Amino acid sequence: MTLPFAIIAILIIAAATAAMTLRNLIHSALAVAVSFGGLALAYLYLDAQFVGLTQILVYVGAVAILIVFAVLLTRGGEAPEKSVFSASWIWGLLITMSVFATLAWSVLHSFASQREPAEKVGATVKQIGDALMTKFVLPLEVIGLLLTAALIGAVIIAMRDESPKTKMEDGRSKMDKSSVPSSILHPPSSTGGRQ
Amino acid sequence: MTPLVGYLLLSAFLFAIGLAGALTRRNAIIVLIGIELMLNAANLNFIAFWRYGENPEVLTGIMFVIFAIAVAAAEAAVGLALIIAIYRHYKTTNLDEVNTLKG
Amino acid sequence: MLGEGIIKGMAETARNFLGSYVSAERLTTVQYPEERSVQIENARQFPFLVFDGDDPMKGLRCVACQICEKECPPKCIYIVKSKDKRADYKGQMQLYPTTFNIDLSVCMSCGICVEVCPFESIKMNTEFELSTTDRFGGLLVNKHQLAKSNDHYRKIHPTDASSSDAALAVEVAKAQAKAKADVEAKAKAAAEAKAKAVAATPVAPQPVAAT
Amino acid sequence: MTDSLDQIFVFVKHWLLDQLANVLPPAIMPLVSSVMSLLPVLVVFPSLFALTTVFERKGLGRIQNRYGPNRVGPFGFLQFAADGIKAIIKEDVVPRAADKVVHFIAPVILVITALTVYAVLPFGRNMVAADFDAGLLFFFAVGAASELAVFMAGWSSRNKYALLGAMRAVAQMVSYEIPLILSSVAVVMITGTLSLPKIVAAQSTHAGLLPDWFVFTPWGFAGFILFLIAANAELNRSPFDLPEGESEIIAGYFIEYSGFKFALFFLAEYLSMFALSGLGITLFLGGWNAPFAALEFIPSWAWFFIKLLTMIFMFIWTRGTLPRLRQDQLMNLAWKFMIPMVLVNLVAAAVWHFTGPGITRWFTSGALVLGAYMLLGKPQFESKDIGKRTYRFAD
Repeated sequence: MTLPFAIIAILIIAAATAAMTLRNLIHSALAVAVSFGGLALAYLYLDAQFVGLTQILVYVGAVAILIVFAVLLTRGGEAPEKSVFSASWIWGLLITMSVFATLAWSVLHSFASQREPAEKVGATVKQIGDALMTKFVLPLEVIGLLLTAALIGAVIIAMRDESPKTKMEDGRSKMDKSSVPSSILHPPSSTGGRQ
Repeated sequence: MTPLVGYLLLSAFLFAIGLAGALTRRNAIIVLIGIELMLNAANLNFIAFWRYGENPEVLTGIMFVIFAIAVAAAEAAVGLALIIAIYRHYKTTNLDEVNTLKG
Repeated sequence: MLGEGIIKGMAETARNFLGSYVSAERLTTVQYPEERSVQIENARQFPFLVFDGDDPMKGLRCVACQICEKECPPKCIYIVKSKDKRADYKGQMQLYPTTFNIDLSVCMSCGICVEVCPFESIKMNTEFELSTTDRFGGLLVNKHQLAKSNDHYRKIHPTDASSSDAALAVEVAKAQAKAKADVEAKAKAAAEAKAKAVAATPVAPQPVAAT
Repeated sequence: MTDSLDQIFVFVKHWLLDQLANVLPPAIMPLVSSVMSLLPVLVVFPSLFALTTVFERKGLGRIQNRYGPNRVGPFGFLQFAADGIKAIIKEDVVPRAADKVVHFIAPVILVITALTVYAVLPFGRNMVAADFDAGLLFFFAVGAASELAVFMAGWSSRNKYALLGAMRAVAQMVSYEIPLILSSVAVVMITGTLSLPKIVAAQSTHAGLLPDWFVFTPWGFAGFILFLIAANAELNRSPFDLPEGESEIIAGYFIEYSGFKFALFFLAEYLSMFALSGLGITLFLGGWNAPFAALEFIPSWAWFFIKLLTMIFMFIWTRGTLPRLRQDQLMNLAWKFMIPMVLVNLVAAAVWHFTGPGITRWFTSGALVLGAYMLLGKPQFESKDIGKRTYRFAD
């Protein structure tokens, strides 16, 4: 185990644990952004430059922002009074521990676990671009379609149902409909202001 | 260099943290964050396997991660939109209280 | 053409930018400590007390009538009357202020004290560089600091000063005329009394002493 | 001679490295090398920030027919020292309800992200701190992290104006990041690389009178203008300064900051302005290349800084000219004009690339860009019948 790996691992684990345990949702969101950043560092350390930078761009730049916006839109910025954990948290913890035990056992007994990395790995942007445009062109198109569908879907789901009554026309045409503000038609008179 | 087992254990631990968060927290947004962490743990696995694999020049691991990031971004957008819609309806994001279907 | 307005605006600001280096009259700014804009005549900042003659404390026009103290809306004037009297510009015996303080941090420059003063004594100054390092006492000015000569008043507000001088001159003239009339009347009365006395001396010896 | 002047900083660095190699263990030499590459950035750009604050105030003053600061030092050029001392010795007030930790780290993160992007900018021939293969992606990735810092600053202050400003800033930065990235993608399409030194190298030739800078092509010109607008919005500078509009929400997300932390926000803002200007220069204005072969005796880093100062002047000029937009106008501009325009620009770049050299590609590519501009701009700017204003009550 090398020092950079240890630092990155501790950063990821600490930030992820903080994200899952902090009471304040905004703190959670910021901690998970740190965790995503740590993962990006891990990718960079593993010579996957393009993926690491994409990770920062997408997760820190977009997903974390999306999460804090969602927190603010659902008024979750305040720390809750009650416990933040669900009523059935003990079952969740048991399931998690068994899952982790299974994963760790299989990882530790895997034949590939002590493998050393290949000496020189070239994953230049050019290679990735070429691969995306030749071998992986179909998945790329599908992803494009998926993103478009997700964009439209997210907008439609989150859009407020607007009744035609509350729909505002732009201010200019509203002003022209001879709707003079009442304060101008009925100026406050000295006799009490009420007609 | 760190052997592959280091990355795999890190990834497993991250997955466990995300799973624990998703299963135990009340707030829907935190549950979504936990799911994102699980997805990221899987991505770390892909990158580690690509880097330590037999023939890294094929770039399959990297491609998988790029697509997974795109899918995760779409998932986050739709998921958060759903949470906002749920909040509009129930005026809460507490998953223990959103249980109308339970009957 | 689209975007034309933006280009026009950019050209305008560029003209301003370059023009300010070429022609100095574009720059309307006054470089304050070195050059000062001429104060207009009706500029007013805070009140001061006018004195005549050379000695500020002797020539102070104020007679401590305390009208300004009572009229001042923010109550920033504080006056203590003197016990003794002294002659004012008209020669009448008047009280004078032993203390006359104005708290300039409270004063709102309304000028009501000037309006109500019957003695042309308090006027508005144009002095504005009043900054001080003392937060509490620095702007509490006493009568020594407030006293300014009539020449100063003539300098800063020439029109007002001349009308004020004219009013005072009328007052003085009236007072002198009255005094003269009094003196004449007294002299006349004295003369009459004398004449009477002379006429009456043989008859009655001392009427005053008699009463 | 010209060569040695051009490479003088590179020589100095190598000489120093050779000297240090005798003293220091070889294990830390890469670290020393990168520190020595980054040290000049840490010195030069903050001092440029100091000067630019004075230049900006003087320039804005001249645009408004004033003098601007002219008291401290010769022609007021030491004003930045006075401002800096004032900022440092001022009391640092933190609101009682504020989230202390987040409130403290937000400006720090902002400055760090603003400084980190300089790692990939080529300041001159062989003068780039880290020649990343994905340099452009690095720039945008690190720049995206600053949005979170802005949000942290606004949210942690516990002030409604700060939160409003932060929300506005984040919404604006996310919206304008798309045209910013897509306008750069056109350049990446033509050059086929994300590495900034290679993009500069692709623009180093001369074709006839004009150099081969991308700004002298139809798509490049449109891309450069779109890049400038998007950069202006990304930097929250006027006319897109809604997040910190003084007359609306006082100072936006950094309203509750005082003293040195307040100065850090300004430092970060100006550092990102220089960085984005540098990126614009690298992508569209030929980087450190001289415009004419005859002018190549001037060293490359000098060309970079000449272009940088020109860009800074452009930013100051627009700030002095254009009034602030409304929030709906801002979003309309981003989603209804900028993004379609940028997408058309990508097509124009592709047409340029695949049509052989000659006059045809000028016409096709240019017609595409111009047609899109007229079509998209018309409903955006001209449909509103902005006639002479009539007043009903005031005569």
